Parts: sequence; C-alpha cells; structure tokens
Amino acid sequence: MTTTTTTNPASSSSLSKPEQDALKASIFQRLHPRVYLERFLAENVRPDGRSLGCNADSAWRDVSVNVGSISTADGSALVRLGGTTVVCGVKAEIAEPELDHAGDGFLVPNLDLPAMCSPRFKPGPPSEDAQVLSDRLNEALVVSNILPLTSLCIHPGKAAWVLYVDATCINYDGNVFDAALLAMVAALKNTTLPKATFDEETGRTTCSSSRKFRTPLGITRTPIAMSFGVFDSKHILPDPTSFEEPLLDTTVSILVDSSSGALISVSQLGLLDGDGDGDALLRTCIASAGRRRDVVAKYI
Amino acid sequence: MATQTGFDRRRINGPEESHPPTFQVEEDFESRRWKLGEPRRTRKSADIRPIFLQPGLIDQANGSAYVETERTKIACAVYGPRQSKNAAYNEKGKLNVEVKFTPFSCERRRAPMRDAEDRSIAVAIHQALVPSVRLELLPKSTIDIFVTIIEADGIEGCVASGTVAASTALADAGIEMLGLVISCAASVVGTEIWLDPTEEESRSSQGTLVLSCMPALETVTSVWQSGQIKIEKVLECMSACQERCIDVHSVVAQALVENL
Amino acid sequence: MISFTSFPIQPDDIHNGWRAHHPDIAEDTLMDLDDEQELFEAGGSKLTYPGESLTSSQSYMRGHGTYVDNEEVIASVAGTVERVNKLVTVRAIRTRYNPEVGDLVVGRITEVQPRRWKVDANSRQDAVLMLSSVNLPGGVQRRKLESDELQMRTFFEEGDLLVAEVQAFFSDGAMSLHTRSLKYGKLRNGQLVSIPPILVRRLKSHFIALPCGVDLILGLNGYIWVSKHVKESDQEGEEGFDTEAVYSNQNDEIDESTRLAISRVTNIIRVLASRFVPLSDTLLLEAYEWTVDQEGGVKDLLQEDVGDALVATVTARL
Amino acid sequence: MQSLSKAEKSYIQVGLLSSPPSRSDGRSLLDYRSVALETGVAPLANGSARVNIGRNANQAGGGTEVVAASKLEVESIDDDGGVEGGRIVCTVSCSPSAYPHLSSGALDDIQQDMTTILHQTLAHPSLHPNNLSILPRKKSWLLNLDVLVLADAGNVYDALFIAARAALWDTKVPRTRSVEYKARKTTGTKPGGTGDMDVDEETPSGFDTRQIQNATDFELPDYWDEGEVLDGREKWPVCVTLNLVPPVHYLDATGQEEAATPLRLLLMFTFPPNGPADVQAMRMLGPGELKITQLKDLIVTGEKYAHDLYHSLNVKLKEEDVRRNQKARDRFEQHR
Repeated sequence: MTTTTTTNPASSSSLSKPEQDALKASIFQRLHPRVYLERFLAENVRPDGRSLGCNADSAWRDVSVNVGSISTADGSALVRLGGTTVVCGVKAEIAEPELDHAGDGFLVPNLDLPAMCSPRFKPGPPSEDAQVLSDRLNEALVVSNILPLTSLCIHPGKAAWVLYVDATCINYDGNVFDAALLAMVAALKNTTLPKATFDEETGRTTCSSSRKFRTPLGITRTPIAMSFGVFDSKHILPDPTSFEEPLLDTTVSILVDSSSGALISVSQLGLLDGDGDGDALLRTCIASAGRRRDVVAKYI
Repeated sequence: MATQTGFDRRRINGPEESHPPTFQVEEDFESRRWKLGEPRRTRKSADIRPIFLQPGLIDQANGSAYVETERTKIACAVYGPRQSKNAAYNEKGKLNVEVKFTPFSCERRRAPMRDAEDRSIAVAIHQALVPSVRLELLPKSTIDIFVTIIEADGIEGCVASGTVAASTALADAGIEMLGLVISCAASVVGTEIWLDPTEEESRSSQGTLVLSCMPALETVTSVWQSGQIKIEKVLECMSACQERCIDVHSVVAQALVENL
Repeated sequence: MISFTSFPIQPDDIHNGWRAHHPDIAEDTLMDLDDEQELFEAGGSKLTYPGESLTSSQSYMRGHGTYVDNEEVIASVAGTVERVNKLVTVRAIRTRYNPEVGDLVVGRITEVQPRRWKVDANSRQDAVLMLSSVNLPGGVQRRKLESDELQMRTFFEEGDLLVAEVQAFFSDGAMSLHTRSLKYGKLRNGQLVSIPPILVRRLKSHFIALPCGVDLILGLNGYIWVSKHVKESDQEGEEGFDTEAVYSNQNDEIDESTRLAISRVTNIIRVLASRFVPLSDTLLLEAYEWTVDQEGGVKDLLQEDVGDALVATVTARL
Repeated sequence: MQSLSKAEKSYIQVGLLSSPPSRSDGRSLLDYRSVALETGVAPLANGSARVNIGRNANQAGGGTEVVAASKLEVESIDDDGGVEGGRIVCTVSCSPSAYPHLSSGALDDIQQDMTTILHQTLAHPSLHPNNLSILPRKKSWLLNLDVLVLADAGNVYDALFIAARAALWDTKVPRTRSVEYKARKTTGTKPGGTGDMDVDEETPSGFDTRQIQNATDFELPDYWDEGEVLDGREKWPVCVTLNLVPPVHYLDATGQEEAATPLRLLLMFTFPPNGPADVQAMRMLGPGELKITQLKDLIVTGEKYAHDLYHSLNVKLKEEDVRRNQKARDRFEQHR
C-alpha cells in the first residue's frame, strides 16, 4: 500500500505513539522501498497484509465485478481488484468491412490511463504504459478468440459491427492488466446488439429500436488473466500492487479460459531464473493461476 | 461528424470510418413523446435527482470523490498542491481543472481526443471553484483536479455534479477553502422551472442555468446560463437553485464528515 | 454611455500618386520630401527608408541606422536622417529603445533571479538590476547579506515598476541598471503611459514636477510615470532613509483633484503621442494650461477634435 | 492579462471606489471608449464587420480590434454533417500579436474559451434563423462565423459580440431555386422555377412524410443583389461586461483596469421587438464572489446598459446599410 501523505515534521510531535510509528514507516517506505519490501517478505507477509506464497486465496486481493450500470454503453462492467478500479464500456457502431475480410466485424479494445488514476500519469495522449497495456489486452482478446469476428457481420462486404471496447482506469493500484481484461470480458459478456438489417437498395443499415430484439454477443471463450511478480528471483508475488510493481524483476501473466481452465497463453516480461530454476517458478505460477480461476470465474 | 476518423498509432485502431447505428422510429414514438405543456414525468419540477456521493475512492490521489445522480456518474481526483512545473513565479497557487469524458459516456461514442466540450466544462468547474480555494496561501503551487465523466446525462448535470465532486475532493485532500461549493442546474420548460434537468429535458427547454455557490457563506461563485430566458425567470431560477444548493450542501457535508 | 463612430475613410486614391508617408508623421515633415537630395537642410529633417542611398562615404561618416556599400552611405532603417558634422545617422521612427549609459528609464520587473532582477525596459533585451545595484534598507552603504538574497521579493517583485539609470552594458548587450540614488526606486501613487521612445527627448532633468501637483518621470525608453507630487523633503531625509517607504507597495492618500490631474496629464501625453509630438516639460505645461482653460472634462481629450485643437495650439505656441 | 504592480492595482481600485469615482482616462464608470464600426469589410464573405473599441483616431494601432466574417457553405444532410434547417458554427481565433505575452498553449486556451462562449450563445436553437434551409431533407446552409481578435486593449467580449452581431446583420443568404428531375405529380410540391424557397410558412417536423418533395438539387439564380438577409437579424444578442469591484461596477474596462478587477460578469441580452428582454447567456469570470442579491441587481441593471448598447448599435448598423447601398450605387454608376 502506498500512502502519499505529505507530512509536516513539526506536527509529528503532537501525534500519538502508534501514529508516529506509522509516519516513520511511511517515510521509510518512500525512502527505501526495496528494503521496506524485503523486511516484510522476511516476515512472510506482504506490505498490504497478504500472506506470502501463492496457493492460498488470501494471496490475492479481493475482486468484485459490477455489470451493466452504464446506460449509454451497449455493455459495461466495473471491476475492482483490491484498490485498482477499471471501468469498461462497449459501444457498437457500424462500418464497412475491410475488403480482404468481407465477412468480419471489428473488435477494438483500448485502455486509458488518465492522469486521474495515479500521480505518475500526465494528461494528454496515451502514455507508454497505456500503449503497452492496450496492445497486450488486444493480443489477449485475439489469441483467446473471444468471439468470432464473423458473428459481427451484418451484410458481407457491406456492413458489420464495430465493437469499441474502451476501458478507463479510475484508480491505479497495480496489476491493471488483470483488472482491465476482466472488465473488458465482463463488459463484452454484458453487451447486447440490436437487430440490424441492411437495405441493399438504399445501402443503409437500420436497427430495430425494440429492447426485445437485442441479442447478446456470440462469445465462445472468456479469457481471464492472472499476473505474478517475481521479486529478488525467489519471491512470487501474485497480483502485485502499484508499490510492488516497480520493484519486480519479472512479471508473468497467465491467461486461461475461465470456464474450462485451459491454458491460453503465458507471457513473461523480464528474465526468469528463479535462482537457477525458472521452470519451477513458472510451473508454480501456472498452478496457482488454475486455483485462482475458480474464484474469478464466478464473476463472469 | 457522423464519422470517426483519425488514425492514432498510439491506440488500437478500428476501421477508418464507422457510424452509430440508426434506429427505426417506433410506431408509438410520437404519442409517447413528451410535449410542451405536459407536466414533468419523472419527478416534481423542483426535485433534483438523488445524489450519491463518496469521498476518498481513489487512494492514489491526495483527495477524491465519486458522485452519481441517477445516470450521471463522475469520478474526480485531486493531486496537489504540488510545485508548479516550468511556470513563472506566481504569488498565488494555480488551480488546474481537466475534464475527460470516457468514450462510452454519451449516446454517441466520443473519440478519445480532447474536444471543445471538455474544455468548456473544465472552465465552468474552474470558475465555480476558484473563489473558494485559498490560493493566496499556496505560492508557486498547482492543484490539479482531474474529472472523469463516466456517464453523462446532460451537460448542465455534468457541470453541477462535477463541481460538487471536485469541491468534495478538494476538501478530502485537506486543501484550505473558504467553504464548500455546491452547484445546481435549472431549466426553463414552458412556464415552469425544472431543476436538475436530464439531457432530454434540457434539450426541450428554452434555456438552462447552472448556479454555483458557497451556501455556508451565502455567496455565488459562478453562474453559467445559456438559451433564452426572460430576466424575471432567470432570477427565479437562481433563487430555486440556491435553495436546492443549501439542501445539497448538508448532504455533502454529511458525506465528508462520515468519511473522516 | 456608448456611441459608435466610423473608421476614418481610407483614401481611394492610393494608386494615383503614392502615399509615401506614414500616417503618424506630422504633416509638416512631409514638406521636405519633394526637395530632392537636399539632405541636410537646416532645421528640417528628411525621411528615408532601408536601402536608400544617402550620400558618399568619402565625405561622410556612417552612423547608426546606416551601412556602407560601394562607397555609399545607405540607410538601413526607415526614419529621419540626422547629421552631426560628418556623421550621418538615421533614427528609426518606430523602434525599441536603444539604451545609452546614463539614461533614465522606467521599467517593470519580469523575473526574480538569484542576486538579480530582470526588468522589462522596452529594449531589445530585458535589462538587469543586480542586487548590489540597489539601496537596501538600513543604510545606504551597508553590505549585502545572504538574508537579502533570500528576501529579494520584499524589495522588488514581479510586476513592480521602478525608475533607474542605465549603469553599464553586459557583453551580450543587455543593460545593467542601478537605483543607487534616492531619486530612483520603486514607483507608487500613479499610473504608467507608454509612448514611442523616440518621442522622449533627452532633457536636463527627466523628473518634472508640474504645478498641478503631478510628478512626471519621462523614461527615455518611452515609459512615462505620472504620479502624485511628493515633496522633496519627504523623499530625501539625509541619514534617516525611510526604508519602509522606499519598497512599500502602499499608495498614499490621493485626493480627487490630484487624481483628475493625473488622468488629465495621462490623456495629454496620449494625445500628443498619437499625433507624434515629442514631449518636453514646457510643452506639457502649455498643454495642461490649455486644457484647463478649455474647461473641458478630462475624457473630452479623447475626442478627436479636442485632441487636434490641443496639438494645433501647443505646437503653434512653441 | 497585463501584469501590474500592486501599487498600480490599488491606484486603479481606489480610484474606482472613491466618490466621485475616477478612472485613469477620466471616464465615468459607465462610459464606453469610442467604438468604431464598419460592415462589409471582407468582400468575399457573405457578411462581415470590423470593430474597434478605444482606438486613438490618429494612431494606427491602439484599442481592442475585432473582425468578424460569415461564410455560407452548402451541406448535404446526413452525409457531411448537415442538419435539417441549417446550422451555425462560430470560431474565434486570436492573433498572437493581440496577446504577445502568452505561450501558444495559453493562446489556444483563450481562443477556445472565446469560441465556446460565442458558439454556445449564437448557435443556440432559440436564435436560429429560419432561412438556412435549401432543400428539405437534402441540402442546407452551414453558416461559419469566424471572428478574429487582432488586438486586445480590454473589454474583448463586448467587442466580440458587437462584431458578431454586425457581421450576422450584414450576412446575405444567396437565393436558391430548386431543380426537379422527376415529374411533378404530387400536390404540395411547389412548381420549380418560381423563385426562392420559402420555408417560413411551415416548419417541417422531420417525421412528416406526407408531403413528398421531388426537388433533388438546386441552382443559384443570377440576381442583382447578394441575397436576402438572415431571418430575424434583429435578435442577435449583445454582450455587456460588468466589471465588478464591489460595491461598484463599471463598463468597458481597459486592459490595465481588467488586471485590477477580480470579477467580471458577462451578460448577453436579446431584445424582442415587443416585450421584455431575454437573457441569452451569462458567465462569471474571475476569482471574486457575489451575494445572490447583488447578482440579481446586476442582471437587472445590466439589461439597461445592454439596451443602450443595442440601440446605438442598431442605429449605426442602419447607417452602415445606407452607406453601403450608396457606395454600391455609386460604383454601379461608375461602371456605366
């Protein structure tokens, strides 16, 4: 947990003993983040109180998903993963398919990390972090083949649905990738499309405005991601917070199908040697992700 | 503006052009539509939408607030006061307001670019807040207020709720203020005054007005009016808004105190 | 109270016969235009433009605003030709202020930097006022302390106006100012008018006290400070140099008639400047008396006909 | 905003608050500087005007100078953003020389703020002219009103709205004639070629399909004049800026006075030929604050100032019309 309390040393004398200790701890945390984390891990606990080791449920932060609360979107979800909050909305529009994929629609996922969600982002065009995350999210949706793009076709070569899946981070407390993917998948699950007909004579597509004829998307597979950080080549920290993230050597993200538990992809950022046994570390992560799936799958 | 073009290599891009779906007009549309002279459908003319206000939702920020009035959903974070970057010396602090709509916040998808409307709402919120913040105590500093509109139901509602959220977030950040700023919108529909109009209601009104004030000091910090309203109606609107602001003020104060 | 007027009618005959003169130039200077090559007529002045050949470089020396090419002295700015003995210079009509050591200027602080202030003095570069070039509270000759460096804004801060003298030039051409005289320092009790620097002539004194209770400081850089008259004795108290007052931002009590007089003088300066009449103490006094005689209000001066009459009267009398 | 020293600010404020109030140039609180106005300054525009507040007669520069021009474009409804009945888009741009001390980012911001306030006020449906339609459901006019701030010596908002009103007053909408390709068989279609479109008599509801329009395109008939004036051109609003140094307020602040004034109230009024004035827009600018009773009083008083401004402006605009007609006639004579 990072606290950005600006403190006035002069006033600390008026604080009670425990308050003074907390203040010292937070100053120490800011000055020596690495040592701070090391001391916690030596006690087998993480700074936010989670237990170390990645098998117990308590190694992860609480997750909650709230779908369909945004009426201007065709589908939406709000995901909280510990302090990290991501809201995602799906807007459906109509476009002409590309020439070489006449029967396909479009799925356009983007993640925005506005200046609001963390002091490290500035207002303006997407930051590097946002670009990387958007790319990874797109990749995740594509490799898992979440829904066949052919199912978005209205009239081959003439009209198809474009699903803009826009996620915005409200509070950035680490592991935004897992939270954003969960939000995107949940929002897509929540999305319904109106019945659309293409009129060949006028070349226009019209939709029925009746709620009755709205249909959900033909989602075939729902991927969920579980990310782990590796600290000091030996500690696996599932679901890292924004305080832990900059201190990690390696990040591993495991993508599994939420319903079957089948492994979809494993991605790793940074060197994984695990004191000479990187494979073992990786296997531990995959196993842990499998167990975590049972918890998260309930929310989709 | 029917098309959304603009390739941006920093984002995942869709097709070059796409249109929002056009819907068939339902048969009973005309008969169901609200017509001038009919009473307000959803609530009484002087009623406002229920307000849900939660300070301190964004723990990364120095102060924050989330506000929801039925469909309008706004999150606001305050960072600072922090050292002004590359700005000339200023005896007073600077209050910087940035407003951002999420792409899915309106009926039509908003391309994720800064547009004129963002700025116009930011200016309105800035004006409402600036008299309340004791910037004279913060030389060389900047307070950044970031407002994200998650869902919008009427520009006036966004200005009013955004102001309330921002003022709450400022209080949550422990920044010195003269008082809390509360804001309320009114619209003139026929001969009636409807408070806190929705988007549809403000569209069918002759004019709208947003009044921002500090009820604790009984002063007005901003008035933002557009449309066509007779002077005496304007004055009436202002009184109605002010009265409602006093009610909202107690809600906000309560939420703040509970959060402490 | 609002009234609409029209823009002055543009003469339609621009293409018949070139209208070579700048509208700012008083009509009488134009008379000389026709006198071909009569360069240095007594009393008169000739207007020139960049690129015009003025004279031969063998018989004359090249001064500011000219260059030599092919043994000819050629103007490099648009303005009036002036000659002192063999030296030919061209003074630009519209230009920023060209500082010279010893000039009196009025400037505005733009930035506070370590041990120095940057001052806008209507010149090419911001002027510099070193902390060591100002009088500090607690005695004229006292040493500069570190604590002075930390509280420079208590002496001058951004936006403050001051009157100073050009002391020297840095190697980059920026002028260095000093306020080490009791006459110099922070300005209070009045308002600023800004006019083209060329209209401020070098006078014996640039501090003018008009009998109407108004003090004028004619900065050679075209910034003119019009303020309430301060008695000499108040300003200079030998050893008892009033530190509070020198750097105070507080105005004195100013009564209504003084305010009116300040506004009147300001408007006179604006009127004269708009007709391109160079300022001098006698001229200003003359003008002030005339406006009082006319019994018009201060704002009447802004009307075109009143302004014309004023200029016609005072220039005729001199 | 100009930078002023504390002493200068206090000199201005104390002057405004003393009794009788005195201003740096000797004006009374409610005096405007002289306002010069000319219409028809841009021959290629459909309407244009130039305004200068506080210009010194013999000086080239000085004063707040604003130029406004309107240009009409044909838009297809649906395809390129056209709207049934036409639309108005207002844009303000500021010359960097008007604000030499501002960075380009800050200049963009004030441009956008001025654009927003002008557009939100003038493009409001309550002011929309009726004759911007060409062919129902097919073509309409887009009126681009571009306003350029060339110099700001204070009171720029009043100048913006005076220039905008004058340019819109001056705007001529070209006459159009619909062209039909299909046979005329339905009633309700006006026979083509009889002259200008007349949409005043009924407002199409948009959903009304009973009346079938066969006209598919239009042409611009060759007329002797530039077209007809915008419908209801009397109603374009004027703006008065009340500069507030409580308890007094004053009009037409100079740049220096603005820098010494903590709060400004912009009031835009329109004056229907019969009946009381309408408020078209209202904004507060600056860090000051007001009691609601003060604010209400200011609105009521502001209406009187706006009324004076509106009437003087109307007189001037009519003079300009006469002058331009005269000029056009003279030119016509010459050509013969």
